[in-house]
Amino acid sequence: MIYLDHAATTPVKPEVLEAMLPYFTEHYGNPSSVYKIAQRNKKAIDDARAVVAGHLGAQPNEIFFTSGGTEADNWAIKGIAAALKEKGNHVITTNIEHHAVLHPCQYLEKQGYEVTYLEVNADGLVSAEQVEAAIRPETILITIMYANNEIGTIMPIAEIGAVAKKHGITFHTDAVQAVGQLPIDVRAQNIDLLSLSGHKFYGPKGTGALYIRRGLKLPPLLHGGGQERSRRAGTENVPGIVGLATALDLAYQDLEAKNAKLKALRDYLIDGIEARIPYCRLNGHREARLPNNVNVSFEFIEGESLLLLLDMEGIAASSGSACTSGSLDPSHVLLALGLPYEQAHGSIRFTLGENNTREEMDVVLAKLPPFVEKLRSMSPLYEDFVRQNS
Amino acid sequence: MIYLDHAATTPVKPEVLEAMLPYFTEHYGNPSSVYKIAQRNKKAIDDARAVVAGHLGAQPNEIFFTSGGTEADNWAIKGIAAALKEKGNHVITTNIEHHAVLHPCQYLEKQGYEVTYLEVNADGLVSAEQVEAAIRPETILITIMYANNEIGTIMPIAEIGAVAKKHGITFHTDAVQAVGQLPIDVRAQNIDLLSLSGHKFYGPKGTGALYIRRGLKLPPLLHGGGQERSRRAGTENVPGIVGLATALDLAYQDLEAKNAKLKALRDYLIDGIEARIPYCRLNGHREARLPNNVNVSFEFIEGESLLLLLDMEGIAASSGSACTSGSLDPSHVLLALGLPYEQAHGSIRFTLGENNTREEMDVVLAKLPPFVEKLRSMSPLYEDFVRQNS
Amino acid sequence: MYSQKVMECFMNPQNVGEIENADGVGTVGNPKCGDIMKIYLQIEDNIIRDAKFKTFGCGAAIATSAMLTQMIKGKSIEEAMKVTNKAVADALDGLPPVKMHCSCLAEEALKAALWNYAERNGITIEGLTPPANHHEEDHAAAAEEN
Amino acid sequence: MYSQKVMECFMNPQNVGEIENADGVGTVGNPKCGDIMKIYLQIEDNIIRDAKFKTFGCGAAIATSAMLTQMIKGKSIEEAMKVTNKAVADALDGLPPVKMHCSCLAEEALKAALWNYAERNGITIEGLTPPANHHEEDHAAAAEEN
Ligand SMILES: Cc1ncc(COP(=O)(O)O)c(C=O)c1O
Ligand SMILES: Cc1ncc(COP(=O)(O)O)c(C=O)c1O
Repeated sequence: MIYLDHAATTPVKPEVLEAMLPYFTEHYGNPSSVYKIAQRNKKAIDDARAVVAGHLGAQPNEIFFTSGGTEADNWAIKGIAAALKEKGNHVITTNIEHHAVLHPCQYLEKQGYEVTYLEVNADGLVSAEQVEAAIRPETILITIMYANNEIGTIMPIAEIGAVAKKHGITFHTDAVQAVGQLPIDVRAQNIDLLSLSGHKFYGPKGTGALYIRRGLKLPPLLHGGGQERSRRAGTENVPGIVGLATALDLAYQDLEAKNAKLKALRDYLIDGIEARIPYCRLNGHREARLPNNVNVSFEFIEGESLLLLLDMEGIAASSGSACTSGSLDPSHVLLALGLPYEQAHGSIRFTLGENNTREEMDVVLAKLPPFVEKLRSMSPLYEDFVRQNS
Repeated sequence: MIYLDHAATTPVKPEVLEAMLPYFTEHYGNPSSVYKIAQRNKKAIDDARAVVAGHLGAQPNEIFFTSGGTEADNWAIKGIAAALKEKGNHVITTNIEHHAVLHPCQYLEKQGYEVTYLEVNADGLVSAEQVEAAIRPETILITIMYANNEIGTIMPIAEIGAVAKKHGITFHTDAVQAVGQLPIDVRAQNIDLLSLSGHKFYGPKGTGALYIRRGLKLPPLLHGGGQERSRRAGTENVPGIVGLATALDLAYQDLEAKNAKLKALRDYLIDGIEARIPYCRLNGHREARLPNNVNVSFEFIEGESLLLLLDMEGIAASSGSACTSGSLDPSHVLLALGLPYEQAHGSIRFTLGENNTREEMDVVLAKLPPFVEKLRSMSPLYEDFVRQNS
Repeated sequence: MYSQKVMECFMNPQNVGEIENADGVGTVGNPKCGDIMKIYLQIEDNIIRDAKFKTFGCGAAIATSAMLTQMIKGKSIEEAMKVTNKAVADALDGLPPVKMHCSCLAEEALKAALWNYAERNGITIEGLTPPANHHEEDHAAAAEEN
Repeated sequence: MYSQKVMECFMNPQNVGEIENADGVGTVGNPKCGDIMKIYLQIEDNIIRDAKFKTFGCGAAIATSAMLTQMIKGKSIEEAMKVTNKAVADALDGLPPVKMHCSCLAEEALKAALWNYAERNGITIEGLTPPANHHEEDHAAAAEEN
């Protein structure tokens, strides 16, 4: 199989699983307990917290483990809204956030908050100036993703952080796609809250963390026991936490070399597609882009059918459109770039991983053109296009 | 080691880990994806859902996976409160709930809801009559735990369910300590919402589920992607979900035989303690009690110090008081039974598991009396007691 | 997620193409929903002698187009009118719930083509109503993304 | 969670017991917080000749009682007054933050015993104030339960 959907999820690395295993069956004590076997687990969590903090430029006591990126996003957004509701009711975000940010924002709107969804440009970028221009006296939160999950565009986070700081507004970033792939420094970038998710960097599913800048008031989303210093209740997922930290550590090892390799593969794939297939376009910014992301619209065809053909050949990719997974709506991200509906429906995302090879890219580049050709030959849109241009 | 803290958490059974393993490294696809490798994971989740439903007398589409018991409790309680806030603002619960229920209730109070905390009797029980008497026109939720985590008392859930049904009020039960140990039938017991947590029955930490009766409106707690039929967002923890279901299946195998064995051990331990150590009392109801729970107050001594002595001998138990884990407040459950502070501080919980043996109980029964004696000889309370009675 | 039958029909679809000088052509769907189906009919003596399609859409859309055109070939107009979306889905060994709309679309495309045929020939076909674009409806299903 | 030193002092505490006809006795703490400490002093010529304790409380409470009594034996009252809760905690190689109050309690118990001695003998000890029961304060720490 040629797996090219690393933005959806990644396998757990063998070393990560290795690190987790003892905590299932052997070191299973509840970290809150007083006896020795449990204290070892408490220490494992503390160590993991220090590792995560280290890679973000944060302090260990600023890291809180969650059940994933979605919980971290919900917690940050709903929490700040609740904490600062006396101060204001306005939130600034973008129109290409992940649903784990958009849906909490829409939820806030129902509660009477106002949300500005900044419009990205054709490359999927918002600028710090746009953010600044949207600020009102009642703005309490800026939440802007670090890197987009569909098109890989990397936002100018440090600049936005500086604007947020200048105006004294809390700044959250959904860094689920960035953490493990891009160097992050929450201090230098003036980030107050940052969400991450373990399974995006070869860690286990159902794990995540929220960085909360020291001193920031954020009420709990999950109320209950006193875990995570009473800010996130629930018996700690010890193996999961250990796995997340181990995976993050590995992810940031030799980051530059890995990213150089990924970028080369990525560009090879992009260039190869553009050279071989007419009527396609790369979505997202060409440079300000995750090292592993390729997102292409193939005109006149629909993404899922192309995915199926690729799947039959053992190539796993993802549709830029969310259609494949139960919804019929085209991707809000691609529409936000200004793509017409049919192109938004005709997009494919390839997201590469550490183990992908140039040979695999060659396979993809060999298979893609006939598949696209085949689907175009079935397409009424292509029929119309050919008729109009002949 | 003699592990007697199964109510805090349990090890993952080897068979359970075995079932989980392929989903970390091999079948790692995101269940929402369209390609084949991911569809296998979708099926694994569907199968797990059917297993969980089967053991609760529910339908598969009534089961929603969460990150644990705490999330399930928060979701049920805050969700119903939000959904029915036009209908009323009154919630009925008890004064011995787990903090994962109490703290959400206190949170609701801050939002303007009213909460009745029914007082349990000296055995830790509330009656269906008490519940019925507390119902008001504006009551929207009854949330009463199935079995208590400290004293093991089992509530009359079916009777309470009948009352709830009669009055058309939504009934949630925190069954975290009951699931896997007691037979449950949500239909027969008229349960509308039920929380469970995987790591209490030899499943993995960080997994849980909420049963939501079909047709019940419950808004999401975690907003985002469309997982769990758009009711609980976040990439599914596939290995965790598989592990939870496998563990639950094993837990309900030979339940009667296992419980008969546990009860015999439990009673052996209770009787042995009572025979050997003066001035102690069993907390919780003698019969309406989890098969694995022993909770004893040893007068004149404090629980943590006894736990430490036991720990030095390799016996892991838990203090009835939450003091051991960071708080200085005595257990709210024991105080609710009417225990004076010093007795609430002097309680130990032993919770047995499938693998505990009579020989282990003999070790505990041999160690306990001299330890209690030693601590009493240091205790100013015992000094006073002896002086007054001599 | 798809039955083997669907995958077969999708991988090797029958009846892809256009019919020159077709007797009836119908196009339904819209780009917003990601499905556009166009059906060409050749009709002689009230019998559908040939049927072809072009489809922009997902695997299910392509498979249902192929299956539908296959099912109506050789049938009389009246018989073809009885080929329901459910019959198409059944012939494909079922469709995932979220894809059932594709079978509706196929049925609609057929009706649109028949309507076009009826209009051209000034006849009325029992039970046939003018094509509506049902796909303006809102698709409420929520999106999952990764 | 505890240092080895704490565990040693807890497992084999020195100076457990009562002193008959003690020259000063002080009891502090309250059952609500789960700690009660009682310190007995035998004082001769301004020197603490013997010190014993009884403690109802957690491991840290017992260890700090034992350590404190050990530290003040043989000291003059003035020297003993300088034994702070921090000194006791340090002598135990530190205490977990949530257990620091135990060391405060030990210091208070000592002061209460000295106050009792001073009262009985009609003397004043420089810097000594009447014992207050600080443990009426609210412990805001949140509970973790399993
Ligand atoms: C940008 C972004 N945010 C949030 C999430 C949600 O993370 P999780 O599914 O781990 O909850 C994802 C991935 O699904 C994502 O790509
Ligand atoms: C009765 C009860 N409810 C809820 C919980 C919370 O479950 P979890 O820690 O898995 O979130 C627990 C255990 O910690 C419990 O015993």
